[in-house]
Amino acid sequence: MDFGLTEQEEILRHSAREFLEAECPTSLVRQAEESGEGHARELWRKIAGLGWLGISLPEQFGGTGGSLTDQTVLFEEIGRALTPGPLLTSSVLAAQIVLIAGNDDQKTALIPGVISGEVILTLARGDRLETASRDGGLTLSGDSLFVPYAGLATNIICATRPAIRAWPDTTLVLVDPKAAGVTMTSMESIANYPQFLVDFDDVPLPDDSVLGQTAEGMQALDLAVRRATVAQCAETLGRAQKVLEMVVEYAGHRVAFGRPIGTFQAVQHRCADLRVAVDGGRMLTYQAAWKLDQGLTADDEVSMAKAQAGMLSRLATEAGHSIFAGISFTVEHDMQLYSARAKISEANLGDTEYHLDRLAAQMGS
Amino acid sequence: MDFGLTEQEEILRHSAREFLEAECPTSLVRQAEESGEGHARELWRKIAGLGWLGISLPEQFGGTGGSLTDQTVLFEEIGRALTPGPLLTSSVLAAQIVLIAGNDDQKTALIPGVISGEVILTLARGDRLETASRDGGLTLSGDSLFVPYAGLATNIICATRPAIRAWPDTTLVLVDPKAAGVTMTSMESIANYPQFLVDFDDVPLPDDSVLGQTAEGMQALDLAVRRATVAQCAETLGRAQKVLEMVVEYAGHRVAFGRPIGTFQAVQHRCADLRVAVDGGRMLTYQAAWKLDQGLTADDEVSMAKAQAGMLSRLATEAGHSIFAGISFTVEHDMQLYSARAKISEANLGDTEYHLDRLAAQMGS
Amino acid sequence: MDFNFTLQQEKFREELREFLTAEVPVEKQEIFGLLTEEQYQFGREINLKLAERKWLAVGWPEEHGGGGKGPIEQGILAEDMGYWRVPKSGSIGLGIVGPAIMVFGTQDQKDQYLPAIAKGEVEYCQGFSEPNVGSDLGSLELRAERDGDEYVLNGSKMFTSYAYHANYMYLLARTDPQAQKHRGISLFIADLKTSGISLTPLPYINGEMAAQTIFDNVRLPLSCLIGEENRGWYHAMTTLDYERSGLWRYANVRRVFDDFVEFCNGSSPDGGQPLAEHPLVRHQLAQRRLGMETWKLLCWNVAWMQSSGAVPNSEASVAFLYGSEERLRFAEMAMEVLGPYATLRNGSPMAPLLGNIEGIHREAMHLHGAGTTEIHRNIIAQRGLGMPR
Amino acid sequence: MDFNFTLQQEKFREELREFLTAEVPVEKQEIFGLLTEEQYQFGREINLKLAERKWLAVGWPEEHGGGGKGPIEQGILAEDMGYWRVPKSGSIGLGIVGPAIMVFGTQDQKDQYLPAIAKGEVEYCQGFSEPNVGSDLGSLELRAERDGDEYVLNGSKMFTSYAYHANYMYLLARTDPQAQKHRGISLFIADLKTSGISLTPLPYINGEMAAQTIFDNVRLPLSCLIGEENRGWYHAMTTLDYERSGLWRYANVRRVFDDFVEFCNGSSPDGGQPLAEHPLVRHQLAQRRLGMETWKLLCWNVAWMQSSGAVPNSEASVAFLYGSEERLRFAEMAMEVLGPYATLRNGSPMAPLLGNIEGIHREAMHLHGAGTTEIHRNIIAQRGLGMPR
Repeated sequence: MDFGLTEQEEILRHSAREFLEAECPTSLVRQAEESGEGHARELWRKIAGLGWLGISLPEQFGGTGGSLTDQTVLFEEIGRALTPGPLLTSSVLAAQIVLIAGNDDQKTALIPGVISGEVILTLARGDRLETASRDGGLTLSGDSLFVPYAGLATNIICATRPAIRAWPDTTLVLVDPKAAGVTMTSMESIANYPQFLVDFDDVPLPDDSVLGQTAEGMQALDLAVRRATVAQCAETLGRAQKVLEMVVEYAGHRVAFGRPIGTFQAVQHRCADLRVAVDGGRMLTYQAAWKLDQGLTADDEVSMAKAQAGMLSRLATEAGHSIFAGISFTVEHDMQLYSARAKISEANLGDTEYHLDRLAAQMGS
Repeated sequence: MDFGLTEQEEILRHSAREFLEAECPTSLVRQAEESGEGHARELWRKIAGLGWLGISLPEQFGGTGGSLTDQTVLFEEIGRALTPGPLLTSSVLAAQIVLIAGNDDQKTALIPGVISGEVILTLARGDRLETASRDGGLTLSGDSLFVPYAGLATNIICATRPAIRAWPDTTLVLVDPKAAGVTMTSMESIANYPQFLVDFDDVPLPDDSVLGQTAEGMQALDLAVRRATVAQCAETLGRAQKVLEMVVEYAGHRVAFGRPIGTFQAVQHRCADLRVAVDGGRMLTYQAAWKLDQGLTADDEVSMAKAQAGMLSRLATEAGHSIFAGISFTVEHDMQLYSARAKISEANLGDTEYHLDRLAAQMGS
Repeated sequence: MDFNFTLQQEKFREELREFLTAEVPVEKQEIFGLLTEEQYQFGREINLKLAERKWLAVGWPEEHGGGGKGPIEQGILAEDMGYWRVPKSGSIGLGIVGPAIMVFGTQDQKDQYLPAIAKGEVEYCQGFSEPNVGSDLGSLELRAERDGDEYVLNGSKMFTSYAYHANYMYLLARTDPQAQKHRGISLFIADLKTSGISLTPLPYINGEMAAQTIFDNVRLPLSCLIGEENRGWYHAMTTLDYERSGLWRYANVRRVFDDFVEFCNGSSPDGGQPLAEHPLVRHQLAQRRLGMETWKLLCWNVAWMQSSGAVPNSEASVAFLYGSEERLRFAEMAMEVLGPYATLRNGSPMAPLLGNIEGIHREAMHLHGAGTTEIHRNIIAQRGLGMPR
Repeated sequence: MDFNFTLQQEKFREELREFLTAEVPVEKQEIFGLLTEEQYQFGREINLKLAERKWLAVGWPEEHGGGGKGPIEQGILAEDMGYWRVPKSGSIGLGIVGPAIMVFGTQDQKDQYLPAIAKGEVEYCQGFSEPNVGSDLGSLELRAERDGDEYVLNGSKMFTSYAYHANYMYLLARTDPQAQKHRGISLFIADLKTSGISLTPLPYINGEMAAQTIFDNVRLPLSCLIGEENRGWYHAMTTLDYERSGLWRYANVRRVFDDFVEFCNGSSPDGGQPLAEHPLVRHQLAQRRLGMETWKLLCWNVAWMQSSGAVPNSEASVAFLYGSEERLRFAEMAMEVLGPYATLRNGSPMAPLLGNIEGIHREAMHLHGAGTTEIHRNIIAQRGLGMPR
């Protein structure tokens, strides 16, 4: 039993924090947000240069081959700094699908690019994406909602079902976003990054488009989603920890009624409650990462971490807006950056309700 | 729109409080509890003498003919003082059934006795109570759980269903608890008053036992339950208000870290939250009483009042035990008297979940 | 006890509803988190029309241009306007400034300011908070120094909502820096066109454009002082309790809640049973229904106290605190029920309820109106329950 | 990171479970809210048997009669004993007094007190609280005056759990009334048979018989002083952090939770689907499953810190606070799910889960162990987050 980080992990944490504090100030975060792309190209290049996009991808493709604990440490920092860009989407969620389901050619064609940052992958899901056979090839039809960073993506992985059979016969296919028949509509939301409604109108797919076997994509999808979920929990944790530090710092010098508001018990207790939730979140998130690293399914652990992350997000948001009060209601204050991301993370990759339901399903006799 | 009490209502409140403070100290409450009867005979006689058992029963039977607002004012005080005895069970819940469903003979035979305190009625429910016709008469079989004060009752009203038809064909019958075939087993619980498992083994019922028409008892039962629920909300409110006063008073003089604990914001805020809940509970409870008095069904209002009373109970219990801390964990301290009653009230006459569900049923399109 | 309106009040409400139905088409209604300039101007027009009928200041005495009714009627107006989502304007003049002038103003001030408010012709903003002063208003720093026939104001006010639309600011300034903190403060009305006043934009996350207001040697005539010099803090606190029923805010949220219930009854995202039939959703809807009812009653309790001549104090804090928290509970619940769809903004494909859920969630981050939730709890504990300071 | 035990630790756990299965039949297990004398005595017998195997003080050094392992093994013992509902005894000596003596005691004191604890032969009670002193221990009033070779104690201690079974009391007394409040306190061990000590029964609502302990000119030899005179408060606070993983308490509740889940899976009160299939129950069970997991990890975090040589401080408060609140959440949830049945006590017809739900609800009113929840939040804020006092 050891809940501490190794020296290497501590170095990773430290250097990531140092890098992001220097290179990813909230002014850059705001720029990325206001550009509509949710992306900072210069930062992206630097991040790729540091090897972060390959943190848990195999060394044979240029990755670092790190553990999920490494990935968790890194994504805590990424969350903390509100780092813009499709790190999670491309280098964890989508890259893992390719890695698990793809054949050697596909991996060789895509993973090194993901790691270098030149390839940006995204994932389109939803039960209206259908593949059908025609003229010896496959075509794709239907639409998918909330596809992250589709506008930047070099490839879209579509989780599709066959037109004539029922879910969960998932076939994973690679689609060129520039192909004829692919159209994108921006979905404006609380999110800081672009999401799209992507429509596929009878898009013919090249022969090597299928990742893995037809109708056998579910397992790869599940496993990749699980890893991405842990990364998202880490982001949430990093953000909540930062909000806690921000409010503690503010409460230490903001004066009301003749003393720092941090001396008021109501403020202290809000901070204490947030601290308890952060500590719990940290244990649950690292436990899930560790279990996956052991090759265990960790279904329950991932669901517990994600459900708790949702509650943690709310607590951080409420504590932040309560303690910063008026100033946090202004756009110029950073708190709103944290609360917007908290809300979108809560909703994505299965919300609290969804994960509690999965957990409950395991508790039956 | 007028949320104030009339002068008469204020007088009722004031005199009830004065009477109970003098005649119903917690030492008496404990005696009643320890006796196992949950009853204080001397107090009961005095209460009957004050007319409280007929507060909202018609004048023609010796009642006061007061409004449900009057009844609510009174039961707030009854709750506040933890008054022992079957006031709610006999003089509200069961008496209303007789009043609504019974014929003139039955009313004349029972209601004056209820008001004078000589007759004690209780109600047995549950879907295992069945009536069957035999030899031209009815017999009763089955058992009922949680029958309050059955050991003291002079008559038990049983809500039964016919042996061969399905619920909700309720037939209300009067049963003599001393009749052959009636056996009682005490159910020991957190409650401060006795409850029984009452078993009816083929009990023959006299001809005049049926209250109202066979298989038409549901409406009377519903209406009586609704009125009793409002009375129980009032009790809860009275208890919560008293707990609030107790903790505010204690926090004003108990010293820690050199000052009264009532100066600590955490203590103040717990008290403030309880105050908010008490205020909300008061509005909801009086609204329900007032609506029933207007002859409206008030289904939603009663359910809202009861569901909120459940939450109010928990808040009062937690605030009390948190602020009194150690001392409230001892049997000799009065707080535990309040928390036991809070819990039993929460569970009885439909718990929070049940009433939220009723409320939801009204919200469908 | 009486939970009904009088027949006259019911009639007023009916007429008001007819008016709103006719004058405020659905497409003009305000959307949470998206107050456009056009909507704001439309709201002012509605106010003018209400004023023509003597309904805008329906609770004010007729001598000041009001409708001569009372707080219950004013509450009915607030509730129905909020529920009908009439874009909000004018509430500071009507709810705070007017009552203050009625109590503390001179006859000249009454004549000058009150009828214009009652007619819906002017907009006020409030100048209480400052960059370093939030809940602890007694510490405010903006100076007003007497100089002959004028006061000279220097300093700045923060969080000025409506600054870009207002004609006047109702403000507190320090007139005696030597006095104990609450005792050296005075209340003023400043014409925002006065030279030396400038605005720095301060956009809010709910889409509103507020401002920081800078005072640089702003000279106000003595007639701008409301009430006694150095008694301003006490004047302001007294009158803050006037329009604090919060019925407008309640009804505005209630409308979205009712729309949300309807949405849940009619919508089944997975093609199966409607959302409202899912047991967890059902349960949450019932909880919030109960919460909304409680909020409504606590607001009306404040209005009733006013109508019976009492001055609500901790009761207003009870209603306000409950409302802030209930609004957040509802916003969180709706977000939870709708999942990612709830995060979609007005204008996005698939955005449910015109984006009102996303908007109300941003609005719900406003946990600090009229003091933080902590301050309201302090007030309830100390003033309401008499707990020691 | 490593969330596994070592192989040796796993082996210890297995052996322990075999032992418990063999030695503690279900009918001897403790029921919440109902600790009988017979059960208590049974618990002591089990302790003696554990001690024979060197398992009772498994984490103590062998020189003091311990098993020579560490805090993880001690945590395994606590968790399994709690989960198996072995009637509790001896925890104060083992968890608090022993570690204090190891750090601050003389060699004589170590020899005198430690092996007896490790052998399960003695029971301790704790004398910190007083009638007027709860969270603010620094204000305690019980006097210990030096008189030649003795200290003379006068005053009283409150909330003495195990008083009627204990051999010794581990207590704080004021030795210098002139010193600043925390600086005039010393730590003692008092033999409860000493003349002048008397007990007043103080029944708790969980069925336990505690006491108020009166000291009337109680004379203790100087050798009863632990550590330095007037440093007792600091000694006590340091060692309080030792056995604060709270694994026993966690596991004891967890067992009832697991039993409750099983009950919900197998029971359908309305004759239809099992309770656990009701969507609301399902949802609540999952929430508490998550809560229990979090609680467990926070407890093990404390044990791990100890095993790595760190001194948990605010982390122990995090675990303790979380546990107190999670226990209450579970008790409320179970009450809600079972309705009136949950209120039934052990022995009543129809009482579910042997009355454990009703019992745990009473136990959950104990919101003030090792300081109120407020105190733990203060500690987390001030010591854990460095917020200003």
